[in-house]
Amino acid sequence: MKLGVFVSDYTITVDTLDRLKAEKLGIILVANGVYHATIKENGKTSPLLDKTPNLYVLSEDLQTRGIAESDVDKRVKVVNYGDVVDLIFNEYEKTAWL
Amino acid sequence: MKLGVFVSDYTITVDTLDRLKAEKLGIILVANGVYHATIKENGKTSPLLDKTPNLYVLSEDLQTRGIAESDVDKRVKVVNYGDVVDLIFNEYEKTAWL
Amino acid sequence: MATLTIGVFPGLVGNMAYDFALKLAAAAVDKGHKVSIWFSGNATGSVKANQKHLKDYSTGEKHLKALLEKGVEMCTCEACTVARGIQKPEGIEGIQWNAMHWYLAKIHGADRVLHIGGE
Amino acid sequence: MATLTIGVFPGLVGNMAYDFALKLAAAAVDKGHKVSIWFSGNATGSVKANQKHLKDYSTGEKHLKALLEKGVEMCTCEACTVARGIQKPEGIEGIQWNAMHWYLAKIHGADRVLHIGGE
Amino acid sequence: MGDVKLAFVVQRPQYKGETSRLAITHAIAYQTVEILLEDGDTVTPTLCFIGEGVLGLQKGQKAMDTYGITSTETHLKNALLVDLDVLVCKEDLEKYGIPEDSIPDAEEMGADKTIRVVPFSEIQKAIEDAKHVLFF
Amino acid sequence: MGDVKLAFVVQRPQYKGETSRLAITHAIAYQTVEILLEDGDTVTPTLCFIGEGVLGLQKGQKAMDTYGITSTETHLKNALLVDLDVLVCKEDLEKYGIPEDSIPDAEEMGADKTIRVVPFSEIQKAIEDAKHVLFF
Repeated sequence: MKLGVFVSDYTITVDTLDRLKAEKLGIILVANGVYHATIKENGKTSPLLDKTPNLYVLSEDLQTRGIAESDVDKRVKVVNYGDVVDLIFNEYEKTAWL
Repeated sequence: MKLGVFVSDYTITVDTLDRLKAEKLGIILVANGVYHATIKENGKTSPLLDKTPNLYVLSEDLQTRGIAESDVDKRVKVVNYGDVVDLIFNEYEKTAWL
Repeated sequence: MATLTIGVFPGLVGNMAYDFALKLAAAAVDKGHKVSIWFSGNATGSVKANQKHLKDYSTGEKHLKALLEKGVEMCTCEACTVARGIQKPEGIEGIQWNAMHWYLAKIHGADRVLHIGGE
Repeated sequence: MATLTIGVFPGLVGNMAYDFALKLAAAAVDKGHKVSIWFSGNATGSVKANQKHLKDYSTGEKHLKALLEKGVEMCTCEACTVARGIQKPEGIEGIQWNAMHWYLAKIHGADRVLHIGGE
Repeated sequence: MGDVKLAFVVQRPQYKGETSRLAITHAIAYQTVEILLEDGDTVTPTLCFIGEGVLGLQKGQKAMDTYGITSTETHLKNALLVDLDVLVCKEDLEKYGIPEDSIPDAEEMGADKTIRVVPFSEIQKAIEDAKHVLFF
Repeated sequence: MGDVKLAFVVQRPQYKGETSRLAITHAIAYQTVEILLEDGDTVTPTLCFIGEGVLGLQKGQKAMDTYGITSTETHLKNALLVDLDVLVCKEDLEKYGIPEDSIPDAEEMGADKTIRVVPFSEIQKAIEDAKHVLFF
């Protein structure tokens, strides 16, 4: 299955993402999930960024928090709301908001 | 300081309890915090129970979840709402809901 | 054109996941898709009319009305709403009130579903 | 007799921390203490009158009225409440409406404070 | 469009917010959805509990006595009575040390279905087989 | 009763729910509380940010443009303008790699106070010195 997963928190309290298998997995970082793309906790990038090459972060939610796009990890693509709509319809069959 | 801390979740997302120092620390397990008194995750009791000898669990919240008092760790005292009131006024000066 | 059904459970003002849902719905409609939104849980509080739009709080009503005008179908979980003391005449006009099966029926016809749980 | 001020931010129905606060308030009054409760955030939704008491949902209004009768002083954060579309005439009678400093003033006079944050 | 399979996945414990309970009541609503659908169209949810979602499912809940609300136990029984498939993750029950026989059934109410304790792989399969998945 | 010291401790990030923002607005309300108190009575909150509470404090927030709401940055500036003590945990900024100079000030608006980045021990002290502590 092609699964697009929305991550909206920095501390994730569920282990679902570690267990679910998908042929194509996308991670879309929104709300406070954007910190996964920008913070190096104790010098290390978020382990979430190693889970899949299909990584996206919502530009509006970066701007809200005063975070520059230049602070985003190079593996993560910056997208806007319109792009998220296209991801949902064109790249993934199912979505999950964890 | 004498601090009574209410824990209302099983997964705690803040590390405040690990950092705060108090001469007298009480932990009052309420709502889904009651599982700290009853669950052995992977065979181990909750690390919370090692933090202080002053441990309490709310009986009404055990009953709500169908948990018998006999399942409560021996270190934890089962209390009711009235007892919690007495704890707040008589045993601690400040409270924290984490 | 495809159809998207969004289920929103976290509450307006109290949770920015709600704001996300409304913005996503608007973006989908702007791209020519058909969108329906189901409100349940705390999100049902947002169908109350006459919300005061203070700058310190996420605003809901004007966004909901704009989405209604754009043809987005919206429905609130009746039980969740009346449990919060909000009766139908006090609701924003144009938002439907129905039982939980409304959501399932919309999902039946949807190409994609985004279910936003949480409080 | 001592005084307890409780601040409640999570919402009725949507969060059982709210139920905890009300039960604790009742228990404190039954022991002869003086209790005041401040509602802010999602908890302000609970001051709406005419809540339907469905068995599947935490009920609020009857508990709030019982607490008022027992002499518990209650106040809702006016800004948080009107942002949710609830106007004063729609509120439960006897619950005060005020700015955030009401909470600070009650805390000033309190022997103990229990502040319940979260949504 | 015929039948549309859904996976309802509860990953948070009962008795905090209401979402985990609403997962059950929304799944139960599949029983009446036909009034809004064309003839022959149906929706079939599978209700799955994983992670901390397995907390709050045990027998003997007194939620009505303590807080005046319908217990999750009652909601689960109602789910079985309307023939919903209810799956609980075996690995997670083991992780938390919850015995399988503490999970309720609705046999005394005449339900044919029982809650099935299954390995996570079976829940993964329910998610794969579903057209849409809803995480609570 | 004179002055009552309070510690407001924000331990969750801004921009999820509203509680972390309400911490700031409730602290600011200390400025007008005198109308409800006896002469000479005051309340003095110290606003502390620890753990994930240090997230969402950075300069340059566009919350009004993106979501139509007052930014936390603006609320923090208002807090400084009314002479609140605002403490941010140094260890947590370091943990998340957030530079101290990304924290806003309100100098251009004429505020005398600045946000102080301090070791956790100083926040512990504020909690000890306070009569009541409020965790957001």
